[in-house]
Amino acid sequence: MNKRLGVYICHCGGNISDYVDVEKVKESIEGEEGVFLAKTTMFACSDATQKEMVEDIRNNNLDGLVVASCSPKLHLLTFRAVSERALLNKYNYVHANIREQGSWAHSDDKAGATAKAIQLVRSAVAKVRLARSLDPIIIPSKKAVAVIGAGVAGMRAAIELSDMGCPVTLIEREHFVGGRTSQWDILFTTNQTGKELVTKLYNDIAGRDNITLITGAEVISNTGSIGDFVLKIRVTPRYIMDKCDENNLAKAIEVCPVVVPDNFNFTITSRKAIYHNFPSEYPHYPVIDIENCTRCGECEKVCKSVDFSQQEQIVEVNVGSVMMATGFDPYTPGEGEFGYKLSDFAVTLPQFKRITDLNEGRLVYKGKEIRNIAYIYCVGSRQSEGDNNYCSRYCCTSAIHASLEAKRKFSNISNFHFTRGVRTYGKQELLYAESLRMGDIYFQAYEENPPSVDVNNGEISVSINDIMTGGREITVEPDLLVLVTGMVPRSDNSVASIFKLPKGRDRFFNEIHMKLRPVETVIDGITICGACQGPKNITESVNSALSAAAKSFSFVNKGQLALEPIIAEVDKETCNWCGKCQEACPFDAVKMVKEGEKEVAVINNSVCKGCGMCLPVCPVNAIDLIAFSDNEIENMIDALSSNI
Amino acid sequence: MEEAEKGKTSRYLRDKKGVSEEARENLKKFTRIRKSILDALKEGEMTIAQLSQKLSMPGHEVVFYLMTLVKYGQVQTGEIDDMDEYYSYKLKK
Amino acid sequence: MADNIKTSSYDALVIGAGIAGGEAALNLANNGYSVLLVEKDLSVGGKMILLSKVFPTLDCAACITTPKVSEISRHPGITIYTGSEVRRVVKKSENNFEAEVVKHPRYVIEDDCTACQLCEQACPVVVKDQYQYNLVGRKAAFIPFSIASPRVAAIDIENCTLCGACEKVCPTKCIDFTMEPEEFLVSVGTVIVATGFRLFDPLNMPRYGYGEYKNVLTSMEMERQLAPTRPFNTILRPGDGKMPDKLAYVLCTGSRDATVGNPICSQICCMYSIKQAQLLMGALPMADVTIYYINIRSFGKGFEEFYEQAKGMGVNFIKGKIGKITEKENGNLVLRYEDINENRLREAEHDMVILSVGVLPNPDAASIFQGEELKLDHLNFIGQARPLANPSETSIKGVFVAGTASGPMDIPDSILSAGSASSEAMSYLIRKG
Amino acid sequence: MEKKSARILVFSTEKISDPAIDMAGLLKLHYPPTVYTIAVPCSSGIKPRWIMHAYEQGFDGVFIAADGSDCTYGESCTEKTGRLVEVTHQMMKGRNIDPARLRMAAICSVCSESFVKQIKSFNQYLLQSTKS
Amino acid sequence: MAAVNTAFSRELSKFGAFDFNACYNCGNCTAVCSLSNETDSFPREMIRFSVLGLEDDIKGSLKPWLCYYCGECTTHCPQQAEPGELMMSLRRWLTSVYDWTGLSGLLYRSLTATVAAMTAVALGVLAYAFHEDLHLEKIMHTGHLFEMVAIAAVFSVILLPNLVRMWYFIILKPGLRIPVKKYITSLADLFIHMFTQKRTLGCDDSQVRWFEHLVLVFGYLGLLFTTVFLDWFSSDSAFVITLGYVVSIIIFTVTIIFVGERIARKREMNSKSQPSDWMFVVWLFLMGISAFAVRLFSDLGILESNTWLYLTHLIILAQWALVIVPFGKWTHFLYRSFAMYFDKLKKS
Repeated sequence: MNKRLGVYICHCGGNISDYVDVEKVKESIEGEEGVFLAKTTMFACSDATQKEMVEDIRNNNLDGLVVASCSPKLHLLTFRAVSERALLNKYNYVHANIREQGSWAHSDDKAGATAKAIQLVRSAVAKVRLARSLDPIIIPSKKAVAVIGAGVAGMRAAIELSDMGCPVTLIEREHFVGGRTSQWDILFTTNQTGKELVTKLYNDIAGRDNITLITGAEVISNTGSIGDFVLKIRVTPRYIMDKCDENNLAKAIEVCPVVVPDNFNFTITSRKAIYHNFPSEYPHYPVIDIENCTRCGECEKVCKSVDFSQQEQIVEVNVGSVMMATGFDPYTPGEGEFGYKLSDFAVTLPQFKRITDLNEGRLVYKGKEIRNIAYIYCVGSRQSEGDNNYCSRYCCTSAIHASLEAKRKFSNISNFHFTRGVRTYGKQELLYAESLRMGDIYFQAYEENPPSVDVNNGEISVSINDIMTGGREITVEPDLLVLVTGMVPRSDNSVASIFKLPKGRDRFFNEIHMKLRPVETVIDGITICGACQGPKNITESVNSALSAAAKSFSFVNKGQLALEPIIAEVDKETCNWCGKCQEACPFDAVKMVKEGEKEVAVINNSVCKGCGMCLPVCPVNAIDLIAFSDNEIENMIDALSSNI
Repeated sequence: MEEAEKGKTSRYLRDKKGVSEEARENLKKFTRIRKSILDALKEGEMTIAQLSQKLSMPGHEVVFYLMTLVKYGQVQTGEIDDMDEYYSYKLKK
Repeated sequence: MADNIKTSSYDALVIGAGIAGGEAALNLANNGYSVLLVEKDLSVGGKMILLSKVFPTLDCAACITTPKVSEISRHPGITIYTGSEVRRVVKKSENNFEAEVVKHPRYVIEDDCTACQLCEQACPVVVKDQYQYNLVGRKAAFIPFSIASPRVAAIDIENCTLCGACEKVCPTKCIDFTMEPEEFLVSVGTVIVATGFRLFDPLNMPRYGYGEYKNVLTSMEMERQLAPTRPFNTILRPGDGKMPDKLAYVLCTGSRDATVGNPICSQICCMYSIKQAQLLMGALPMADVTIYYINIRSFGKGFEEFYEQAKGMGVNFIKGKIGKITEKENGNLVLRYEDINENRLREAEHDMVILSVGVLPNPDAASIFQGEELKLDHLNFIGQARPLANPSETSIKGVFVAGTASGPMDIPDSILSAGSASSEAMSYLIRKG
Repeated sequence: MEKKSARILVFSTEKISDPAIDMAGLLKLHYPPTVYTIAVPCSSGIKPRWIMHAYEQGFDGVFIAADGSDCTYGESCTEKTGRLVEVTHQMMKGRNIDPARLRMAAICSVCSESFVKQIKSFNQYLLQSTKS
Repeated sequence: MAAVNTAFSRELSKFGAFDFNACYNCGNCTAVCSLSNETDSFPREMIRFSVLGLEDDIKGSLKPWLCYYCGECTTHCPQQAEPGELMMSLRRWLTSVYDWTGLSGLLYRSLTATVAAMTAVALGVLAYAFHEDLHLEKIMHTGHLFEMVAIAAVFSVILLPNLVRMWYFIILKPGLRIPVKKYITSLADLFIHMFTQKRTLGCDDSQVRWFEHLVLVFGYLGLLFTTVFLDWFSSDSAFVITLGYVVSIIIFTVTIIFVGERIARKREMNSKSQPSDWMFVVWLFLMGISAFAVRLFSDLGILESNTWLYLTHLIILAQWALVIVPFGKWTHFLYRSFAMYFDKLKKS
């Protein structure tokens, strides 16, 4: 029980004292049990007052501090720091909000505001009397980071962490690195190709000892938490030996009889069961798609490197922090959505990019030479009916860039853009201007009246009531229809559910706070970056990847971590394990432990977030939340209901 | 140069670099306008439009100076008119 | 003077203490590096600390900025010089930069000032308050704004009449007119440029009448009118003190406009205008707000939903750029535009017009780098050497760019870019070049 | 003496609804000063006994400003808060307390107006019911 | 339902239009145009039609003729899409559309064709002159006769049918029914606009341009009248002689100002002149000054020994009457006035 308390009541330069009689508050608090000194101050947060508090605490050996001022969101940390500077444990500080929930809320009733302020301060005093000194929970932190996803964000983050001297495990589900970026030809802003960019990053990664790249790898479980994540990873073999003769492998590909759609080209082409995505793909040698392989053995005959004896492996990785860089899926239109699947010549934007990449000289698709191309924007984004209300951010620029590249690469191309309002934000506007000057034609409609697509005898026609032409219906009959599809969260959600990562309304991973903590998740130690957090272009993905790298690094670089000690506590005497708290815990922080004969619940300190969800479910009231114990809350209620 | 006494250093700088004519003029102008506004308000509450007419001063200048006087506590905001358009202003007691 | 130059060294120099510079400094300091953060203004927090609320969450800007700002100012690893300028930076070798920093006198001893504001009360001089975007006055002895950090008075020496009134009332005798500029020679391992952006000055577009028509405001002026520390304590027309009830936003003022030399989109104006419109609907329940736009660019996380929300609240959106504005005798403004949806020229009367001004590069930064040139891009933003894989690298190895110094971006993007810059700066320091 | 306003104890949450209540103050949206707030980490961690304690101490009503779907601790929050309210309602019935004296509403971090509206109507209800 | 015709913008570029594809449809041009109003909003709509190649809509529109090219739209176009120049080019294109002979289009599109036509006319005049053994009196007599015949022929064979075609595109094809009485009562507008171009007064730039233009129109019509009907060159009346001097002086001074401005590119409208614009003003100048000189030489009694002077004048005159008036920029004078007339009819 704290007996020597200091209470400071802030005028907030009139913000409080104009409506609350702060002197009266001070007087009525002076007599409270344990209050050693009570003062009013013009600005509690000013350096001068802070210094005064430090001196008061030291000189008078105060064991508790209350500041009644603005919202704790603004200055809780400030005064906790004051306590610490005065060598008073910071959990012996309690904040009373008499501005936002006092003077301002009740500026129409000065007497009422003053009475409320008195009670709020009393309740803070009641709480601080019971406050305990707490020490942060210190846990060791393994100086290593796992980066999940080896797309451009993941690769870039891995390099950065490696530069900082932090060992990295880079885990990629596919057998090749580079993610979406490797699928793109010329990129906007630098005129580099996606392949070139990925090649550079791959070479950089390959040359480093402290990055372990695992491809064909999937995280299947995690038993650990910040500082000490233990990931189990299932690694699918390539069925091809490390040292292999490229010529023989090329032959092996040739002889393979299995033909399946090529996902690298978004199924516009097909590949064999033994394949690589493009000739200089990384890692260099191909892989056998075992699910589609018929084991006919033809490849083994021509290539000694094929090795069907390779086995699936389970690898365990122990890291202090995990970075999620799992990227996005392109939206897949529904059948008949803007003519998709109704015509062979209705393709998605990613497919179109592959088509232009795969053609030289003339743009030919499925035997037809393509001259007129129509693009329908916002397919799968900004849906008025449908799940994707959000704007996918990158697609306007991407579509315009792709259409310009097509125009540059092939002769006689006419582009017709059916938009919902072009969103080439920032410097990307210059690309839009260039496209207009090159003669591309843009139309616009609103969400209520989107363009319509007719497919008649294989001929596509796209009509729109163009608002820029006074709402007139305009029709274009393109050779190829490109649906500018947006970004959606990865359909495979397994990794997210392993880590219990929360998602936002848009179903992408959610950060804690867009501005204050933009790459952290509510699961301590797990950071997110790139398009798994929401649509982003490459530059934006890399920016977030590097931010996340710095954040993840800060979790592990000191070898240990301090965690907030406000967590749940189980009274082992009362507890007679029923499991309800375990069920209620969203973080898997409760374990059953045998104490002699008795089974009791035990809280894992480094996992518990202190939400308190386990409290109300306990049938015997054996759990309390530190700093929110029954005693504290009930004393506060008593103080609030006291008479003035 | 001799050390200036703490609490009386303004004189030191005045001797050293002087005061610009512009700053002086600005002070005079403000003092004059402040006086005229405060005098006008002594007669009773007034809206900005009324003050502007009475002092033959453009509306935006009245807004600027009056609001400054509100900020520094010499004038306070009164009631808003029936049309919810213009506040009246009065001296702070 | 040469004798007075103080020398010191830090791991990193961060130029500009706006939200990007602050974030970068914090990241570095939290990882154990010593940082010198130099800000030319009297307070840290940049433009963000002066905003009302921020899109799309409608958090109060001060409430997000102040915890960050106080973390920065208390961090033992960060040294802040406000009211200071980096005059010159020279790269001597990898991980070795030399910077010349000048701290302009504040004429107030920072450590002794208690922010009691007695000097402000005593000062007889009133000039335009730049922190309120000139909407009201401030004294020549003043605290920049109530949540400024450091919250310490300063003397505006240009406008001070040296009457000495402030000195007389100062209880701690912290006002000192004998202060002189201090020069520092600093050696650092890496430099982060976070010099931010300038706002477009609508005086360059006379057809909108800004300056001449007093009820035509810039968005930043409106931002101040909406902020918790607002100048009028309500929303008033600066022309005559009337409460407005028919407001218009003119988007793309100085953006996407080759005739004013800024062909790019400023990326933030659509969203801040939508935000302000929402706040205005809250503050003036009877008011009509119309936003005149070319394209609405609500592209970020949660932005499109925010735009839909504004439509749902009754904000009018009209597609058409405002061609010219004329003033009526009662101070109302007539806006001439083509309503693209109707394919027709229209004129609309509003009683207050807000010009949603765009983002321009801040040209100061590049010139301080001597020896090796800090290259600008063709729009005069700090050039990004490798914008895809290394977005914060500049033309000088070891110098990184954070936030809007490299181009328009919103707050979340600025913060991510600051994270990226600090990350690259750290690995540069660890790699030793 | 007739009461001007009812005594209401509000349980808010530190990250979501308490900021909304703060903002109500910032916007000078007034509500009775006999409304007191205790902030807890998450609305699903409120113990029914605390609520019962408040009634014993003379509070007319208890209002839970719940996180709703915005809860940072997971999607189950809404459901769990609902369940504890249910449990408390049972306890209240057992002690002959009008269950309507406990209210819950999801208050998002910017739902200041909705908070004030809720509180005012709750206050009205409580004043009416205690009069009769 | 309309189909897009991308070829049209290439076609239009031959008439001088450029960069109009850069338009992002903000409507700024319409908003800054002081002649644009709620019923007639331009130029953006015309830009849009041009980009999409909606030829029929342009043919049926009078908006290109409602623009007097003050250049405000171009000055303020955020995309630098040259709306003013597009409107000018549309007028040229429309001229070629109205012209049944197709020569207008040919001359606008091809500088070579223009030079060839002008040369052919010059050679024709010279051939005739040599045929007459350079007999001045005979040539002058024929010259005067030519003037009268040419005016009548050009008007009845070329301009009148073209006006009918214009009427067809504007009134008949869109199916407008206008009572005959209206045609008569609206005639006043036709003449007012023809002689005064009073609409230009609504433009934003200085009114000097309108005044210069007005003076020029009266000067030109005066010269036409004096030479053709009063037979200035052969007249003995002091009044007629003085009148002729005055109007020809007016023509060449005003045109000198115009040429000067075009060279200095003072106005937005002057900065992108096409050959047809130059030709119109230069030939007008030459007409004025050569007519002045012919009469002066005649008064000084030295014309006899300077046959070449009259020949030069006659060549200029013939080129003017046979090329520029029926197929060149001169037609704007006519179409613009009729556009105002038709506009009045349409709105009745």
